[in-house]
Amino acid sequence: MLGEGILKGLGETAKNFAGSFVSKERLTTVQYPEERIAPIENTRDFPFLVYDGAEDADEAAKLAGLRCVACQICEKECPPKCIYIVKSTDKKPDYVGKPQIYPARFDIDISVCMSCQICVEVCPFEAIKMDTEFELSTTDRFGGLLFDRDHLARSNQHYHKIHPTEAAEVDARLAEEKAKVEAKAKAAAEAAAAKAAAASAAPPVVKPAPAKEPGA
Amino acid sequence: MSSPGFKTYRPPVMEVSEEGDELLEVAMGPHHPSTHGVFRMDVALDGERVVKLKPVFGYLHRNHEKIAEKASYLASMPYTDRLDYFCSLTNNWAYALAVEKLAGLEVPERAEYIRVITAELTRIQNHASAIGFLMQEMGASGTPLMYAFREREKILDLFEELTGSRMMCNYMRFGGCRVELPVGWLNKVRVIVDGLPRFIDETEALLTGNEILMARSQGVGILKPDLAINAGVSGVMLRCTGVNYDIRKVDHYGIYDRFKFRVPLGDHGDIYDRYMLRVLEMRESVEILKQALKDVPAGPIMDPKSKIRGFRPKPGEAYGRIEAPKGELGFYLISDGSPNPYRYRVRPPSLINLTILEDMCLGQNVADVVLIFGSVDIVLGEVDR
Amino acid sequence: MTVISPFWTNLDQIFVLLQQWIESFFPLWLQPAVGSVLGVVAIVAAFPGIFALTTVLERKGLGRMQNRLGPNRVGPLGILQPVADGIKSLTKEDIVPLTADAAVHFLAPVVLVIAVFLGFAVLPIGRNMVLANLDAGLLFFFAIGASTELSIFMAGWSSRNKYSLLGAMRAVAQMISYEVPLLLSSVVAVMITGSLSTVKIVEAQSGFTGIFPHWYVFTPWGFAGFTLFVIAALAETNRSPFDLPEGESELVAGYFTEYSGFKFALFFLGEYLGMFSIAGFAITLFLGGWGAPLSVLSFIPSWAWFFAKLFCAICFFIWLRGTLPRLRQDQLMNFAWKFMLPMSLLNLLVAAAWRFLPEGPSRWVVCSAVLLAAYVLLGRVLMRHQHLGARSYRYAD
Amino acid sequence: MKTAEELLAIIKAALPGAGVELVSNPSPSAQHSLLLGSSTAVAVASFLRDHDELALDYCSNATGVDWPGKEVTEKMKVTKLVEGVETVVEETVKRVEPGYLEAVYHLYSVKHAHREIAGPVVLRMRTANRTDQVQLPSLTPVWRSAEFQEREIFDLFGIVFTGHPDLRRILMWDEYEDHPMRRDYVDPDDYEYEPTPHDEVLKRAEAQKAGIRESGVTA
Repeated sequence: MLGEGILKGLGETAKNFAGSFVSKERLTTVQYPEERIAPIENTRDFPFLVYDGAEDADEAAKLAGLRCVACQICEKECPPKCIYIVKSTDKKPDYVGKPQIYPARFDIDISVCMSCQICVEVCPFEAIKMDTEFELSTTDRFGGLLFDRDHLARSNQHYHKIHPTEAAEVDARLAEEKAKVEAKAKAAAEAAAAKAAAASAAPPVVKPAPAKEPGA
Repeated sequence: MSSPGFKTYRPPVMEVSEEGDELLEVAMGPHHPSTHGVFRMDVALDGERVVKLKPVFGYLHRNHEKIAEKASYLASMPYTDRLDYFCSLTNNWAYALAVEKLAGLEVPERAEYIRVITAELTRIQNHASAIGFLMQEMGASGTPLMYAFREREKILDLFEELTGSRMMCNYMRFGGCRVELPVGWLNKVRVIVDGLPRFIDETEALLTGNEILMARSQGVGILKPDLAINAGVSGVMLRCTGVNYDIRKVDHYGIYDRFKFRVPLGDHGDIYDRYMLRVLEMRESVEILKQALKDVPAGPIMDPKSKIRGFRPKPGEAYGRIEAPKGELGFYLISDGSPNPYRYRVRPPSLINLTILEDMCLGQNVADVVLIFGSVDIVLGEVDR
Repeated sequence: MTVISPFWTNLDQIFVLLQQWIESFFPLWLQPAVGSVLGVVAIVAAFPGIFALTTVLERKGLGRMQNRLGPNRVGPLGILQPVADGIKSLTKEDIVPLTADAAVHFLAPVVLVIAVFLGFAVLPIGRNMVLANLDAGLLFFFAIGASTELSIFMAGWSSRNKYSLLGAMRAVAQMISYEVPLLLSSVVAVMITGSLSTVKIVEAQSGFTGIFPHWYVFTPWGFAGFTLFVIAALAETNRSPFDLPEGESELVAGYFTEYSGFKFALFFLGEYLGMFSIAGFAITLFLGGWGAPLSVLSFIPSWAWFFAKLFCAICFFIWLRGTLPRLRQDQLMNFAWKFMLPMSLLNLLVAAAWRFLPEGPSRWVVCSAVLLAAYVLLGRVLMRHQHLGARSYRYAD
Repeated sequence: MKTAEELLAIIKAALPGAGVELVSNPSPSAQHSLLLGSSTAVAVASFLRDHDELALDYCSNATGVDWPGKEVTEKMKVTKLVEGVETVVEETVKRVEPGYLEAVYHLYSVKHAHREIAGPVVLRMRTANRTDQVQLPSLTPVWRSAEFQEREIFDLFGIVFTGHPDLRRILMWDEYEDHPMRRDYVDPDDYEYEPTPHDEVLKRAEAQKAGIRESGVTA
C-alpha cells in the first residue's frame, strides 16, 4: 500500500526526536571545548622521550635522567623517517650507572610523524613512548612542528599519568633489570674483594682455587 | 627526463550522438560532493540519459607499493591503514595473512579470536557508513548517516581503547597482534554488540519499506552474474547478483569455520539488493561476534619466536586474501630474502568493482549515476593506492 | 456560540482595536489607507520574523532527529542564529557573473518575494483580521502563486549557466505539473462552501457539534483533499521529497547557483514565505482557519490558533525533510499526473456525491469506501507497473 | 584444485603446442606458477576458463613485476693450459642475465568455489626484454577483471598489452612519460619537497628553493 513505509520511517525519526530530550542514548553530542570525552588510556598521538627525574626538573636534570642512548634504531625503523638523531661525543651514566652515549640532538618533525608508534615498539631501552597531547597547533609551519630533545623530554611521572598500566609494567621490567645488574655487580665486587683479600692476607703460597661464583 | 609542463587545458572534443544532436559533456568530480573522495567521471549525456561514462582515477595516487619496496615489512603495516581508511583492521589482517603465508608463521588461538572480533566490528561500521552515504546521495538529509555514525563512534572508541587510534589502528603483526586486550575491553564489546540489533532494526524501519527508496533503487544499476564473475567483482557487489562467493567460506582463513553464520544472496543485482545485503550482513556479523565473544581463550597474542625487527622471510612469493567489507582484498608479496619485500602488490576490491561501473550506468538516468556509484561503496585511498 | 467574557473578546480583537485606535488619529478620508498600510506593515513584520524563527527551528529540529544538538552557540540555545545568518548574507559579496543578464538577474529574487508577499493579502489570520477580504480570494492566491515559477525561470535563464538553466527547467516543470492537483484539491472546499472567499470558507467551518468543530478535514473528501493539497504544496515550494531543483546531488546546481550575498538570502526568504502562505491556505481550506479545535477552547484568541496551526505545519515540513529521500524527476512527474490528478478528480466527484447524499452514516461509508478503493487500486497499479515491492532474501546453503 | 604439476599435465594433454613451464615457489605457501609463452597465452587462458572441471572463471589479481638484468658471477671449472700443464682452474665468469618484465595472474574458480581449499592458480608471462620488446598479449578478452589492472601494469611498468580494449594510463596523468614502478626509476626532481629537517631531503629542498629564488619563479 503506497505510503506505508514512509509513515513507518516518519515514526522512526519522531521516536528519535522525542528520545533526544529523554534518553542519553539518543543525544550523542559532546560539546568539545567545554565538555571532553574521558581520556582513553591507550591513546597515542606523538612520541616523547622519557627521563627519570622530577616533573619540573631543569635542563641538566632532564638530560641526566634521559633513558635514550642514541642507538638510532627508531630512526631506522620509522616508516616516514621523521626522527633525526645526532650522537653525543661524551658519555653520561644511565639509570644503572653504566656510562652511555646520549643524543646531542633528537628531533621529531611531527608534521611528518603519523603516530604509528613503531618507534616505541622497536626501542629496546623503553626510552620513547606515545603522548596523548593532541592540541598542538602552531602558527609556524616548520619550526613550530619540529620538536627538539628538550621539548620532547617528559618525566616518568607524566608517563605514569597518561598510561598507568603500561608505565607500571615498564617500571617493573626496568627495576628487575636494575636488580639483576646490581646483583651481578655486587657478586663481581665480592669476588674481586675476596681475591684481593686472599692475595694480601698471605704471601701466595698456594693459590686457592677461587670459589666458583654461582652464575648470576 | 624533462618534466612535463602543464599544457593548456584542452576541452574534450564534443561528441555527437547517433541522432546527431550534441551530447552534453559533464565532468562529475574530482571536486564533487558525492564522489567519496577525489574521483572524476566524464559523463556524456544525451538529455538525461547517460551515453558514455569514463571513470578517471589517480588523484590520490601516492604509489604505496613503491614506498613498501623501500621499507621493511614492519614499516608497511601502518601504511596499510591508509589503504581503505574505513577498515584499517581488515587491511592489517590481509597484509599479516599474506606475510604469514609467505614465511609460514603460526598464529596463536587468542590472536585469531581477536582478529575475527575486530574484523567483524570493522565490517559492521563500514556497512553502516556505506548505507548512510548512499542515503545521503538519495537526498535523505543526513538522518540515516547520523544514525550510522552514532554506532560507528562506539565501535571506533573500542578500537581506540584497544589499538590507540580510532582509524589508523596498526594493530596486527606477522604472527599475531601487537597489544594485549585492555582489562574489561571484552565486556565493553559485549555491551555494544548487544545494542547493535536495535540500531539495525531502526535502520530497517526507517528505510527498508520506504516507497521512495524502492522507487529510486529497485531495478536501477542492474548487474548480471556472469559479467560480475568475469569482471572480478567481489564482496557485496558479487553476492547481490546471486553468486554464492564469500571468501570467509571459500578460503576458510582465520577461524571462521568455527562460527555458524549465513551468507545472504540477492536475486536482482540492483541497488536495493546491495543495500539489503549490507543490512543482512551486519546482522550476520553480529551473530559471529556473539559466538566469538563467548569463548575467547587465554594465552599469548603473538607467536613467541617471531621477531619484530630484522624480519627476513626466505625467498619466494605468496598471495593472501581476505573478505574485506568492500570485497576481496589481496596482498601479493615476492621476497628475495632481504628485509625489504621485492614486490608488494595490493589487490584493491574498490578499483576492480569499478570496472563495470560504465556497464551499469549506460542508459540510466543521470540522477542514478550517483546512486549506482554510491552503491558500489568504494574508498579512493584503496583505488589509487 | 458559547458566551465568552469581554476580556477574551478584546484580546481576540486586540489588533483590530489597535488598528482602529491608530486610524482615529487620521482624518476620515485617510483612514482606510492607513488601515491597509498598518495591515501590510504587520504582515511584512510578522512573517519574516517567523522565517527567522523557522531557520533555527529547522536546523535544531533536524539536529534533534539526528541525535545531535542543533546550533546553540549564537545566543542562548542558538536563538540569535538567524541574526548571524542575516548579517552574514548581508556582508557576503554579491557576485554577478559577467555574462549574466544583469537586469533580469537582479529582478528574479525581487519578483519572487513580491509575489509571495502578495499571497498573504487574502489569508485570514484571525477573526476579521484579513488584509483584503476579496470575494475571489482563493482565485487571487493561485493567480499570484503561479508567478513564482516566472521568477525561478528568470533566475535560471539570466545566470547564463548550463546547470542553473537545467535546474530552472526542472523546477518549473515540477511546479507547473503540481499546480494542477493543488488547485483541484482546493476546489473541493470551494464546492462545499459555495464561495471563493477565504473568509467565508473559514466561517463555513466554524460551527461545532458537541465539542468537535466542523472542519472539512474531518470529512472523507476533506481528508483526501487535505492530503493531496499538502503533497502538492510540498512540490510547489520545492520541499522535502520534492526538493529536486536545488537539492541535486548529481548536477550540484539549482536555479540560484549564480546568486550570492543578499540575493541568495532573498531566494531563501521567498522559499520559506511560500511555504508559510501555502501552509496558511491549507489551514484555511481544511483546518478551519482561525477556528479553535475544541469548542471549549474557543476563548483563546483566533490569531493564536492560526499561528499554532502554522507552527504545527512548519514542524511537519521539517519532519518530512529529515526523513524522506528525494524522488527522481521522471518519478515525480509520473506521481503528479498518474496519481495526484486522478485522485483529485475523483475527490471532486466524491464531494459532489457527499453534497447530494442524505445526512447520516451512509454518506460517510460510501464516500470513504470510494476513496479508499481508489487509493489502494491506484497505489498498487503504480507500484506494480514498476514492479516495486518488498523482497525476501535467500541465504547460501 | 589440482596441484600445479597436474595442471601442467592437463594443459599439455589438451594443447600440445602450448609452451607452458612450471616455475616453482620455494616459500612455504607453495603457490607454484605456470609460465606461459606469449604466443599461446590467450589460448591457454581461455582453455583454463572454459574447462568444465577447472572452470578458472575468476581472475582475482593481475600485476606486474620488474626483473632487471642481473650480473651473475659464476665459478666455472675450466681446463686451461697453464705453463704447458693441463690443470683445472677455478674461474669467475661475469655474465649479465637479460632482465625482463613479468605479468602475473592469480586465478580462482567461482563455479567450484566450495569444493576443496584451493590456492590460486598463478600464470606468468614474460616480455623479451625491458627496453623495446615489451609487448604481451592482453588477457582482458578472457577475464574482464584484468582491464583496469592491465592498464595499471602498463602505467607503472610499461608492459604494452596487445589486444587490450582501452590501453591508457590509469593512475598517472596522460602526459607522463616514465614508468614509476621500474627498479631503475629515478624520481623527477621537480617535486616541491616538503622540507623535512634532515639529510638529503632537506638539502634537496634548499637547493630547489635556491633554484626557484634565482629564476624568480615563486614556489
